[in-house]
Amino acid sequence: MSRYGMVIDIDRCNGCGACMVACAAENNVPPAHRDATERTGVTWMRVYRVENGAAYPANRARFLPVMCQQCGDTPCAAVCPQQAVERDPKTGIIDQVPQRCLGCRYCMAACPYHARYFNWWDPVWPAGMEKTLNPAVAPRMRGVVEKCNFCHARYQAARAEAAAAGKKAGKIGYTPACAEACPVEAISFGDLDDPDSAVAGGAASPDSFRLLERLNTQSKVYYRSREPWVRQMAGSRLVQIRKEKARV
Amino acid sequence: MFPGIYGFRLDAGHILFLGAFYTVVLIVGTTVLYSLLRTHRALRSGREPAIRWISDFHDLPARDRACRHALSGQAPGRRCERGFDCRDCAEHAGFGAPPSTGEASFELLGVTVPLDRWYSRGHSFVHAEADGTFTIGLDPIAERLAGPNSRVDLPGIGATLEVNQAAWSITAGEERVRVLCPVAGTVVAAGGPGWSLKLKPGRDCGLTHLLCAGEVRPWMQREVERLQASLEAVGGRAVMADGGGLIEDPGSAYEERAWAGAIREFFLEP
Amino acid sequence: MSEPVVAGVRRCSFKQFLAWVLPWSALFAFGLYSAGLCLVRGLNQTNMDNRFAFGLWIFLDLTVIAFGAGAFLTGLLVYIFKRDELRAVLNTAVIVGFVCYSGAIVVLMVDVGQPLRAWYTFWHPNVHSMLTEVTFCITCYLTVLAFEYLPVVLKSRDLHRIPKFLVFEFELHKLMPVLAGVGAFLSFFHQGSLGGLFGVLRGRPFAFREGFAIWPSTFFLFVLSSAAAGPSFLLLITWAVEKISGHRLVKRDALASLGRISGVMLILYVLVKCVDTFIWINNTSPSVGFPAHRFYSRQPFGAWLLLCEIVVFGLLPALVLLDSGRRRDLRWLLPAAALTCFGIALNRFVMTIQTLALPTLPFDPFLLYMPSWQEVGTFLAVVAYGVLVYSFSFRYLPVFPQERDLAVR
Amino acid sequence: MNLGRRRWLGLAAGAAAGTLFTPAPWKLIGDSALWSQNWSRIPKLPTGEFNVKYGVCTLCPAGCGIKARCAGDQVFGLTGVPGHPISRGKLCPLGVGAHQLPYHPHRFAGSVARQADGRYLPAELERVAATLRARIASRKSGEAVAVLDERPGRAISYQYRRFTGGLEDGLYLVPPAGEGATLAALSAQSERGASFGFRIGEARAAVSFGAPLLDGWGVPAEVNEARYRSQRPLRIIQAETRQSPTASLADVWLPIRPASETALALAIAHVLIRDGRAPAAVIERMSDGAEYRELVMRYSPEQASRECNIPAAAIEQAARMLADNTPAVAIGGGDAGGGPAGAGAETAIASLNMLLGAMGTVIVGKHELPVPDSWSSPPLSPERRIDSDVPDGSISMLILGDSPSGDALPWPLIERKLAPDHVIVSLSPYAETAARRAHFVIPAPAFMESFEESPGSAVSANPSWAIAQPLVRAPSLAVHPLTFLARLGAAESSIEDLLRQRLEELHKLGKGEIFTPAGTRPIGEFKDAKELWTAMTGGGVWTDSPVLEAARPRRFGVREIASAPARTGRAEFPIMLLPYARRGEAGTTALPPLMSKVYQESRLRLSAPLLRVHPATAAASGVADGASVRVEMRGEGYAGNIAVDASVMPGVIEAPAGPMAALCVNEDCSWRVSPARIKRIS
Repeated sequence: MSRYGMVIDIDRCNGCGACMVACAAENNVPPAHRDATERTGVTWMRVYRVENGAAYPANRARFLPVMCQQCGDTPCAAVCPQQAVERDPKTGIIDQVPQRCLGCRYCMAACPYHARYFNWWDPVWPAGMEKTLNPAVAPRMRGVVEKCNFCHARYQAARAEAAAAGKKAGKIGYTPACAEACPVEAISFGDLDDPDSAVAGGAASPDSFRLLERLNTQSKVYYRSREPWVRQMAGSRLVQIRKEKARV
Repeated sequence: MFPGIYGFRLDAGHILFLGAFYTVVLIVGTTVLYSLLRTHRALRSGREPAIRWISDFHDLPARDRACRHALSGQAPGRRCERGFDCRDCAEHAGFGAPPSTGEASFELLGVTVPLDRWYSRGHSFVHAEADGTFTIGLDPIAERLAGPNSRVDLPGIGATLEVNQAAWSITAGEERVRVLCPVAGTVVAAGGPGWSLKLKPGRDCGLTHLLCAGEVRPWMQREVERLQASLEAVGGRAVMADGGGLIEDPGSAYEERAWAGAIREFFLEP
Repeated sequence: MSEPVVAGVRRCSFKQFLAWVLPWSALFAFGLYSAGLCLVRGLNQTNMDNRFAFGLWIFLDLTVIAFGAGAFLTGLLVYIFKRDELRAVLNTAVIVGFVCYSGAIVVLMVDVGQPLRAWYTFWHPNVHSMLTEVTFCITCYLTVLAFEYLPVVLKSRDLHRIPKFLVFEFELHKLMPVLAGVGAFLSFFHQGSLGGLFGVLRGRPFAFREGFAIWPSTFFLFVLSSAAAGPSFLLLITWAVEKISGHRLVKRDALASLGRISGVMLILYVLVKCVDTFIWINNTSPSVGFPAHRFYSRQPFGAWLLLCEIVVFGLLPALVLLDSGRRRDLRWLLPAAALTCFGIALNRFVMTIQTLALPTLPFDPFLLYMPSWQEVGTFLAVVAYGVLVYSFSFRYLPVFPQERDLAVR
Repeated sequence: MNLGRRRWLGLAAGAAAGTLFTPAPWKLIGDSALWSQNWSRIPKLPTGEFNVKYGVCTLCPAGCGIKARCAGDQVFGLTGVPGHPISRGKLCPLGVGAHQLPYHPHRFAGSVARQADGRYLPAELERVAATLRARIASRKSGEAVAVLDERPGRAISYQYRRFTGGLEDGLYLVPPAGEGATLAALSAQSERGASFGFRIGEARAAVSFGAPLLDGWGVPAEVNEARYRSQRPLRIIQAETRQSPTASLADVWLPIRPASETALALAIAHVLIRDGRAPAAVIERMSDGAEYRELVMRYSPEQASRECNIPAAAIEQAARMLADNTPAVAIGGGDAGGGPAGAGAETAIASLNMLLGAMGTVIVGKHELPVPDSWSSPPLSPERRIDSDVPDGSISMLILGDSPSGDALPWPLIERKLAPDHVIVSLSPYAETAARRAHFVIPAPAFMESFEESPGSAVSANPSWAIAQPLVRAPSLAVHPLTFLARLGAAESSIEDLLRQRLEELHKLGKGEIFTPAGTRPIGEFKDAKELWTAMTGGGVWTDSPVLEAARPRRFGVREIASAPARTGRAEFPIMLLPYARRGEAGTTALPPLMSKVYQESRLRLSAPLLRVHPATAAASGVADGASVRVEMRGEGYAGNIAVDASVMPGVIEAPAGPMAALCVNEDCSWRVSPARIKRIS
């Protein structure tokens, strides 16, 4: 039994996006369709640029990687009409089962983190590029919802390895693609229930916080920042942010 | 969904939810199957004509469903609910026998209506013959409306007829209307002088449901008014000839469709 | 053809009918085309996106099903509570209901990404999901409606001649009360669940409501509001058909009685909604860190929406409909009914579109959404489908039992 | 029996009902679902034995180690090599997605010739080579044949140099200094040939004049280690107009007005000298020490605060912070899109280092890697910088080298040097940026398709060298630059041989150590070059400690500082255009398609032409948010869309250079700031 979680140090993230690319490459998320916008693409992991809302030169910015927050008390799993959202009791990981997903997108409406993505297009790679797909992860078909599952394929591999090595399951260490890729090591991953894991320490630290904590989703992704405005903002204060053209 | 299918658990939620669902399915299914079953039975037991009449009867405009006692003024505004079949009508008995007028016949629009017989609301008469059979045919007004060159299709000898079943049909011009059978019985002869069918009465051939004596005139008067009303509704001229008599072959005086509609209403076609 | 298509009543010439039906058919065809695009090329044809996971279609479903509520209500009142003056509009209610529900289901099928898997919801249902409840109830109820519609169809001139059909219609009609009862039961639950659909969204403080047991308050609000909208819509439709066909079809008291039911339900709804809104503003929403006033800080979705919902489209028509004098006067009745319907539609709009437009992540922008022509086309297809089904029913089936009497002067 | 219509209907209905009791319809439903599950439009996954190969990323000079996860011989994922001395097991987004580059949609299938209408038509290598040979032979004297090599110091670079050396007035060109601009200024201030590098790890504080220290500068792992070490982490003062990621993460952000770097550098020097925090001996030693002191004294913090538009106190504070945390270092050079601040400013920044105690500690000498004598023997062209060392209109044939630097290479700069009837040849595998302007393209093998090498970062003082073995087979029509050079008459050779020769040289030298995923061993432990080769091609990298005894600069370069042209807004160009880009994205290479996640789907990086301006600026130019406009600069201009944003400095346009850098180059060959104006397109 473990409870995998993440701690992301906002004061380190420079928004390079390596995590997003690594995630997409690992999980066979296709490149954006020609007509895709920032609202119709599939980005299991999305890095937001957040600002304190002040005008130049008082403005300050941080980068906030947001993926499925792996809630302990999931708003999404409860609403799925056909049990396409599964929780693995051994890891606490919430996974989406594309083969069972109807594509009703009710879970997307339910998710306060907008961390669920719908396949608006068929998954298409440029000619010949299918060769570079990760054999361990099945690409999703058009018309289903998908989201971050803490690189479940990697967990499976690690488990198989552990089993082969005769270790008892449950205490399995592995690293998701984003944490592995982050050049500034802002993302740490591990078992929140293991007191001497880095994440347990990070989650407990005074400058750590969770997104929309008051919704009480018990999310397992923690963030850290020494900047008060970041911690305050990440609660549920609506702050004026960089103008983004919403598709109208 | 069922035990054994992925995601099925025997917890309160599933039991309540699926329980309710299966119940609903069961109820709806049973209802439909049951009505199918009854349909089958009804068809087998030949109740189709009766049912047809009842359903037709309910489609008649309210005004045409007036009770005979309403027409005779005994119970103004009373509506019939049993398809003009007074035999099992509890209230009917209460009204007692129809008042006798003493006369053998009366004149209406220059047509003689004999009162030695019973009349059905479907404009057929019943005349008890000496040999215990009944002769039935169209009443004089209906006869006149059908016109001289109307075709009549009679059932074959030996056909058994029920009350208010379509006994025979007449075709006036384009329009074919059915004539309701006034009494139950078996056809023994067809197309005699002044009558269309001769019936050997079947069991319970009570005639209480038919009009007779004093009831006939008001009813027939009203029927004529009804006819006029429906003709005027389609913008017809008066059905009367000068001098208030019913002209020969009134149909000829009317535009085809208008007349057809009037005739259908007259013969209680829904 | 000498014999009238519907016993005892006159209908317009076939040419006229064609002239009326053709444009609608064209619209319907266009709608089918756009729906086809969405099915074949996928939902990228719409303007929905990951934030606006629901759009015009879900709004349409919610509204249309609320309007369809007239069916179960009238059925209930006629067959169970023996309110015979409503018999006059019963068939209309059934047809409208049937159109609304079948339309909604079809649109839902286009709306989902993998329509082929629709049956999964039945095969491995998650009984805790409001959507499951909705799906089950709606499909069941559509079946019920079909069986309520069947007798009307069987009464058509040609089918009526066939003894089998005649007798079946006769027998089935006898058992209607059972179906009406079941229908009422189902409707109560799915109308409610449609409200629950949004009420349970813990992640959307704008929509989330507390409630009783597993049902959020929106569950009951939706039941009431649909019960208010159904009769009003029925009333409007009937009146519209009278105007278009140029026949008097129902006695005025039927309309008035519909108005009265609508009024009662509406006033109840308004009262409950006020209480609910009060609790939400003062407790539910702030307790999760979302002061309610902020939801209305983003134009065009200002507080005026809430005000309109409750006063202009709620209290106002309710009072008119409850006044027995005004209710009998079409010049009051019709506008009131229209306001009621519009108000409920507005409520459904707020529930879907505004809920999704508001960001939950503090650094996420407020979004606007405009449906693509494919979405609008599909929407119109449902409207056209409704008009067509009703037009044909009206022409070829005996829909209004009172019409014949009213035709005679 | 007669089959009437009704009977038929009955039959049909019965049949329909009947089928419900056969398995057919249910099977059909099931299959339909299955079909939707293995959706025909889902690509098939690669099969093959899982294995791991090692290489080195050559997309930029940093030279990060890559661990390629392969199915059979197909690479499906790239990650860093744990413990790698250069990358410490990390990669940038370009590197992470780079395994898709060989399949990039913009890749050339083979040699092409560009038509007048811009279309590419296939052209046989032989034919192209013949044409070029003819051009070379028939060119007028004084017209140069030039090779522009964005990644000097590689074996192939020496081949380029020998090729141009073989021709009279052949030119071997390298791009403008870029992130090494400050170092270039320093060597200009020293005796000839002296070259420097940073040991950022040694610094305790750094003042960066727009250098993206926390965003891919130099060897990112080195900076990160310094920045995030527990003991006395590197403190960063970011002097930059734009709030770049580094600016927002730095300890101090000085939001200075564009092109006021000189003023700030001098003002900091002013405070240091005024407060006696600068070693007097250094100033004495310099040939122009007196003039420098005099110049600096004119730049009081108050004076500078007017030019830089930041409080004088902030400048004092910054200066003190640097003085308290010696050794501190001043770094210029700018980011990949903006480029250096101009010779004058870079000199001012460079000379600041002499007061901060950076010389000999943080900034030390850097020696070229050893090469076989046969390479460096004549004919060998000297390195020339395209911006400063070449007269305009002098190049009649320009060959754009194979490998990108990841930094912007402004086309106007190159264009300026071309003769009227010039011919341009590109060796880029992709139809991107400069290659789109070439008359002929001889596409080299793509990333991972051939032996490549990484001679180490231009700015890091720590010498390193690594070889990348080919991980993917190159398509038959790709032409290796060596083959191309051979067609032009240079000596035939294979890249593998060259690399082996160079490795032998390294082995002979016997200094430094070799890191391999298996572990680190001194080079001496490898008994011969063959064994070394196996280690190196297996993800090995050679590193050595830098040489500390360094040539010291002789002068502050007051002349350059003073002669720097002032870049203040003129009447007709009131706004300052600031192009910017992140490492790699403004270069001449293609971006992995997955970068669409970063650009298109998250708008984390804005792609040209999105122009961010302050509301005031927008109002002044009469444009609203989302307006489509044309930015006009002197002689240049391009179309874009306005994004109004209060976090931009009033009076400037923040313009992402993006993959297609459209930059305006000033007289002093800098393009970090260009006066511009906004015209609405109606």
